[in-house]
Amino acid sequence: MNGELWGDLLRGFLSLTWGEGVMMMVGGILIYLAIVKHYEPMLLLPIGVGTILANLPLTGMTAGLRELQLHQPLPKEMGLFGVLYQAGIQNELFPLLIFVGVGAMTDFGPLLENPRLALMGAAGQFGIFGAMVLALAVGFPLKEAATIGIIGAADGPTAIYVATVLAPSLMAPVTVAAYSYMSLVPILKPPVMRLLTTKAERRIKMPYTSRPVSKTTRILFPVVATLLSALLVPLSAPLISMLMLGNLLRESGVVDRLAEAAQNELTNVVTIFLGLTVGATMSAESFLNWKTIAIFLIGLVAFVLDTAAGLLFAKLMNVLAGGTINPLIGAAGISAFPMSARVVHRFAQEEDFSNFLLMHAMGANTAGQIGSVMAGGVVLALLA
Amino acid sequence: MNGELWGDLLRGFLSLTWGEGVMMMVGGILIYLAIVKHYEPMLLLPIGVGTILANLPLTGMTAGLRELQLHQPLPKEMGLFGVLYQAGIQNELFPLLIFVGVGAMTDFGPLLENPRLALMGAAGQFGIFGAMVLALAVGFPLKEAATIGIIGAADGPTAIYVATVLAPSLMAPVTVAAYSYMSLVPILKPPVMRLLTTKAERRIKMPYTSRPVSKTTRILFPVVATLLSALLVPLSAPLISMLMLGNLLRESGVVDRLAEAAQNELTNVVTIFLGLTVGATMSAESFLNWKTIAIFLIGLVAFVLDTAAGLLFAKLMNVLAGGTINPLIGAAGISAFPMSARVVHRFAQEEDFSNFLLMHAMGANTAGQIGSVMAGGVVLALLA
Amino acid sequence: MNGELWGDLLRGFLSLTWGEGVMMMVGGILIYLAIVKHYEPMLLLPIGVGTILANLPLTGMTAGLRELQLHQPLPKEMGLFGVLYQAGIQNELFPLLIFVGVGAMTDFGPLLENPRLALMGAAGQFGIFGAMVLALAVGFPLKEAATIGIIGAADGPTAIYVATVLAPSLMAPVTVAAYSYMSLVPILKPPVMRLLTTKAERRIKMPYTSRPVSKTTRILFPVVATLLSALLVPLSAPLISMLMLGNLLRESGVVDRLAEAAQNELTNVVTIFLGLTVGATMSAESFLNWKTIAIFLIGLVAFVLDTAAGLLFAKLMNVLAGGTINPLIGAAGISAFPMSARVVHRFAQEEDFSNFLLMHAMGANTAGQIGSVMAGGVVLALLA
Amino acid sequence: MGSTLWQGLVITVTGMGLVFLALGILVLAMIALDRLFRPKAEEALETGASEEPSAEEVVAITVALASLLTREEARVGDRQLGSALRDGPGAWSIVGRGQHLSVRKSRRA
Amino acid sequence: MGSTLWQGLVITVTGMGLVFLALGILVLAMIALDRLFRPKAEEALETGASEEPSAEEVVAITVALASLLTREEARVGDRQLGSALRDGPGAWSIVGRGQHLSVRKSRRA
Amino acid sequence: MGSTLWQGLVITVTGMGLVFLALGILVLAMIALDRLFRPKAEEALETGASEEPSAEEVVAITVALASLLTREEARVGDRQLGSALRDGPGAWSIVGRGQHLSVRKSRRA
Ligand code: NA
Ligand code: NA
Ligand code: NA
Repeated sequence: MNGELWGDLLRGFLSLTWGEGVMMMVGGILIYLAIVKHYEPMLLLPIGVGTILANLPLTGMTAGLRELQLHQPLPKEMGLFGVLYQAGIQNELFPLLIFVGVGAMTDFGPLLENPRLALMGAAGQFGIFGAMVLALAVGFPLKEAATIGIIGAADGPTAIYVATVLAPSLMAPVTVAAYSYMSLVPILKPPVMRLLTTKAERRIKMPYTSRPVSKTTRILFPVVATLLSALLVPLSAPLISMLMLGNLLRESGVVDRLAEAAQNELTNVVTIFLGLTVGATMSAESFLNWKTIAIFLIGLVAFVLDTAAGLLFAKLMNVLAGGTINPLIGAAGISAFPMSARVVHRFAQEEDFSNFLLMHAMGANTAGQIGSVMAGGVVLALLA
Repeated sequence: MNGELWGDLLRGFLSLTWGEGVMMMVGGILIYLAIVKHYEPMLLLPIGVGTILANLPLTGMTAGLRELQLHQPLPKEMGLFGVLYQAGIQNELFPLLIFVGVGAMTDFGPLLENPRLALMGAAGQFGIFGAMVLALAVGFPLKEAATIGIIGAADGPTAIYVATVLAPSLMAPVTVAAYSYMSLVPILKPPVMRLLTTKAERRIKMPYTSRPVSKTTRILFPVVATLLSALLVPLSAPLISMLMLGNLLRESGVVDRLAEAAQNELTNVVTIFLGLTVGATMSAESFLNWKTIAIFLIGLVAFVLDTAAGLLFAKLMNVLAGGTINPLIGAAGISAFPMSARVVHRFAQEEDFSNFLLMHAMGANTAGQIGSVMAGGVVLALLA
Repeated sequence: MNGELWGDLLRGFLSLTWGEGVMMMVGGILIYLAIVKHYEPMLLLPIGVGTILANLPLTGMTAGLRELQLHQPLPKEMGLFGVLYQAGIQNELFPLLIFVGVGAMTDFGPLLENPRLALMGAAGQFGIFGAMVLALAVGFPLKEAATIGIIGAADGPTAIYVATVLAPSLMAPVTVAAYSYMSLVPILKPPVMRLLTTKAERRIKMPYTSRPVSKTTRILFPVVATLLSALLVPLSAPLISMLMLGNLLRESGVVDRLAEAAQNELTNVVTIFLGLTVGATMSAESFLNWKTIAIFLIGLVAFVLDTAAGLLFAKLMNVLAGGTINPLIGAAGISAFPMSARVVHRFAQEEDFSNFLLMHAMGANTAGQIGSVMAGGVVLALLA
Repeated sequence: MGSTLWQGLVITVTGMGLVFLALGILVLAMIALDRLFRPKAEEALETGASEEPSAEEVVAITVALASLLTREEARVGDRQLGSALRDGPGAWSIVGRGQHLSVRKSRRA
Repeated sequence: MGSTLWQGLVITVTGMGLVFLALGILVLAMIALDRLFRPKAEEALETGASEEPSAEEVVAITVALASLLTREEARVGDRQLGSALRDGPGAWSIVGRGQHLSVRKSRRA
Repeated sequence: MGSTLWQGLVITVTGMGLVFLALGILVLAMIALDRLFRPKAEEALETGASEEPSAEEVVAITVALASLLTREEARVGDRQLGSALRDGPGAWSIVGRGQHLSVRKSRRA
């Protein structure tokens, strides 16, 4: 019996597969990127830890996870990650709660001061659809292709939410790709910006007239945005409404306790759970295949297409507006906030240090947040 | 197919019913009352948002909610509000957690300094039973009548808790009525106080002898109160015990971390969920009918009866005590805290600026909190 | 009917059994120990409250609790404690979440400065196994004996976790014994230390060379510790990985928001739930029997054996290391942190005020935390 | 009168009876607790006496607090549940205590 | 071209159309909100004028903020989601507003 | 001796063996980590030397900390889990470091 016991106890080492070892290295790389490279550490650190833990053999921590993803009967004993997946991923609760926090942190002021910037946030979603078509061309079935396209939303919770509905098995690589490229925005955007704009365009100055926005407008905006989006694209309602609920808590001024709880307590605790559980779905069989490589490549294209479409649309607007719009701010119309706006601002300053595009870029950037959520809802409406 | 798609996508606007539109306006009014009129914004703002969201068509956010309320088989996919209803309303978890926070915020000192004030908190519950009889007379069945009566508890979590057990379909209007009239305490109480007291009574001064209450008494009080209440009315145990658990965390002095967590993290996060979900039960069919109008009218009577009964009982006590009790403090014996005590104090000061009833009114007010929870348990014991 | 009603309403008092009364007194004693004697108040206060509430008759608060413990079909209506037990005890979620917080609060620096101290944390787990053998000798079946032994881990969440898996009916007495003796560390350890060491040994000074530990080491330590433990003893993975996740959040330096949320929001709220629910399992039938007395006696032996084994092992190390190790630090190699280290430090100072063992004792103490979790996993691996 | 209405009246009487009974017992319990665990009474009294402010002080406090109250009055609209519970009785209770001292003083005088 | 690919193109056109439609309507809504609830414009303008810094002040602010920016630039790596969202636009937006004032000034001059 | 008891002894030996094995490997891992990622040792040593307090300073620190300790001793009852974990080693570890410096000093002297 003793020998048997020791045999049992070495089972951990012995049963470690090649794939699990590689996945643990992937988890280690994510942790490295989070800590050393500061790539979205709030999410990539827990995801990396979850990846390592889920690939350690015989721990029982993922019990029930696969059954939940495949809608199969659940085992009698659920592991920690099965419990968390059931509590907040399968029912889409965690990403929606994160959105309440994001909304409570977002100031739509720059957008309200300059409403037409909202269109930049529409153009910046082209990468979603372009990447979807590319994924279809490569051979992915429609729902998987759309899930891959959602990387172009440049938005973690949206990606998790849409993937949970359309293709749960792709949730992990799609989410990791989205967060990775969001971190790489300062590297990915400038070359595209340089390629698609002329020096003259880059030097266009946009005078910033800080128009006061009334408190009433700030309070009504989240309500109106929710109503319009939800009536037009009902399946975008969960995402957009939680984002706007958070913003209403913030702007109402009468429930600061709740707004702060949404930004802090709720967001922090849910972020830990969300990251761990997304990481826990990174099994060798779902991650170590050509699909993942394709996902990362197509995701890269999605980010480039986002930027390009935003720029080209802004160029069009510039022509229509008689040369008063700097096309660079079109590149800020994605969800990754506030990096996108900053990258655009700094890029413009490299041409002319006296050019301050920041507030306009911020407006386009918050429009990109709304646009990406809208696009997520549109994808669900067209495919779910 | 394209035409079909567009047809699909306009379904949101097209399928909006008259009732849903009205309910969204009701939600808007609640938000307006919360933000502009400062009517219990912590609850009415989330309730208003929940009302609007639940009445937007085709969003799927309320999937499972009706089935939970009617104890029918659940759909495979639950919406956000179904998830939250199952997580904390159906099992009565959320209102109980709120009570832990309320207990941790409540100082029973003024009551302990003047124990006989506790009787005011009993008299102030008469509105519950008076309104129940009125609802019976109007034709409501017994359980619904009792649920409507509970508006007279002037206490949101108690109303939600009792309604969940006795008549879930009335939870939303009863809760909204309770919170609305709690906000209207400064308007509702003064006329009744003026009507039922003489000028001489209103000018009675109650010297405030700040008797020190020992730490031991403060610590033992929540334990003793729980034991007595739970032995006498077992079904009041969940409510009263969570209120007193919070108070024990506060008064023990050894677990400040936990007391603060109960007051802040726990209360804030649960308040958002609770408000949203209560609002989400406000469907057109459950709200837009004569019942709701009746509920609001009877609820108004409940508040008036609470005040009247408290005043009359205090007048009786004043006679028995040889004119040393200002009958006005009887009007503070309801749960709405601390508005009730303040309204009484200010009303007395209008007669005589040198009259300070605040501490006595506070004692009666905290007694009203205990009394309302006891009354909620009594109603459940007699009817559940 | 009226008479019947009053009869019903006195049922609370009338149906109170002798056993329930005694259990409520036990709950009262726990609250007393928590508040007056400061015995682990964060846990013993909620446990005491839970004990009282669960033994009040007819409240319905424990509905479903027994069924969950015995894996029987659940009742249609769950009570508060049934809900909490299902939400976080049965699936072992709450103790694991507590470990994330503990890890975020723990500084492994003193251990990393002096790695060989880790062995003290192994020796200090002997009480677990010694007590298990004693429990077997007394007649307990194997799984119950191991659950009783786990008192020797001197660690609340580990005890709850292991008991939930091996013998849920013993969870409450085992947990209460563990927390009680952890509080009694300052009383239990000194006699054993005096008995097993010579005056000369107690006066050995250990120069403290504050070697700098690199940030890289601090960050890699939790990852490496998780990998090694989980590969060697897979069933220790949930416990050790959550402890080390918390520590990684802390040491990474890039997610301070999450580390603070783990230490505060998460830990505080879960502690309230965990304590209440553990207390709620303290029914008269499960607690008022010879087993409980045996559990407390054997648990006491476990703590003494922990200390003795730690001391003797440190004496052996001292011999091997040529007299440079003060055997007293071996007594700090258990999980109860930081009391164990402080008791050792003060005991050494009573012999020689100039002797400062604190940092070495802290190292052994944190090693004891890891050792106890490892031992818990080993027990599960050998018995589950 | 319908039987349901009669049932309602029975419930009203029983219910109010129970609520009064429960809170009445609680009154007794509070009095008992107070008797058993009263802080040494003489000491407290003496300290109270020595800490009692002079007439001038009372006037000063009253004026200061009255202005505080007025400002709070204006804010009362947004002092619902949230802030009210967070702050506890706050300035109000301080005022109450201050004024009561004054009342007691004037009575004795 | 396969039918799936064609379906993809249809979805792309429909999808981008919807996104533009939704955000376009939002633009109209924002403009309407602004028209309806604009803060009294003249007042704001006047205040703005009187609050506009002098040329020297603009220079001083710009220098100060530029140095602030430089330091922030260095920290940008660890200013991901967490801190960025917590802080809001922070120094950046202050700088933006400062500089824009300066730009406007110079244009007018 | 019953077979269950024998099983218990086997589990004891196996269990303690495993625990020692696991922590032993952890010791090796920690030593390896330390070797691989030790902060530049000389620098640290030098800095340490230059930062070492003079004898007078040690005395002063010791006295100050001793009094701190005494007060902490008195409070130790209510410094269980909660505060202890929150505060970390706190004054105790400062004292430890201070005193150790002193011990090292006196040995060398
Ligand atoms: Na987004
Ligand atoms: Na109440
Ligand atoms: Na431990």
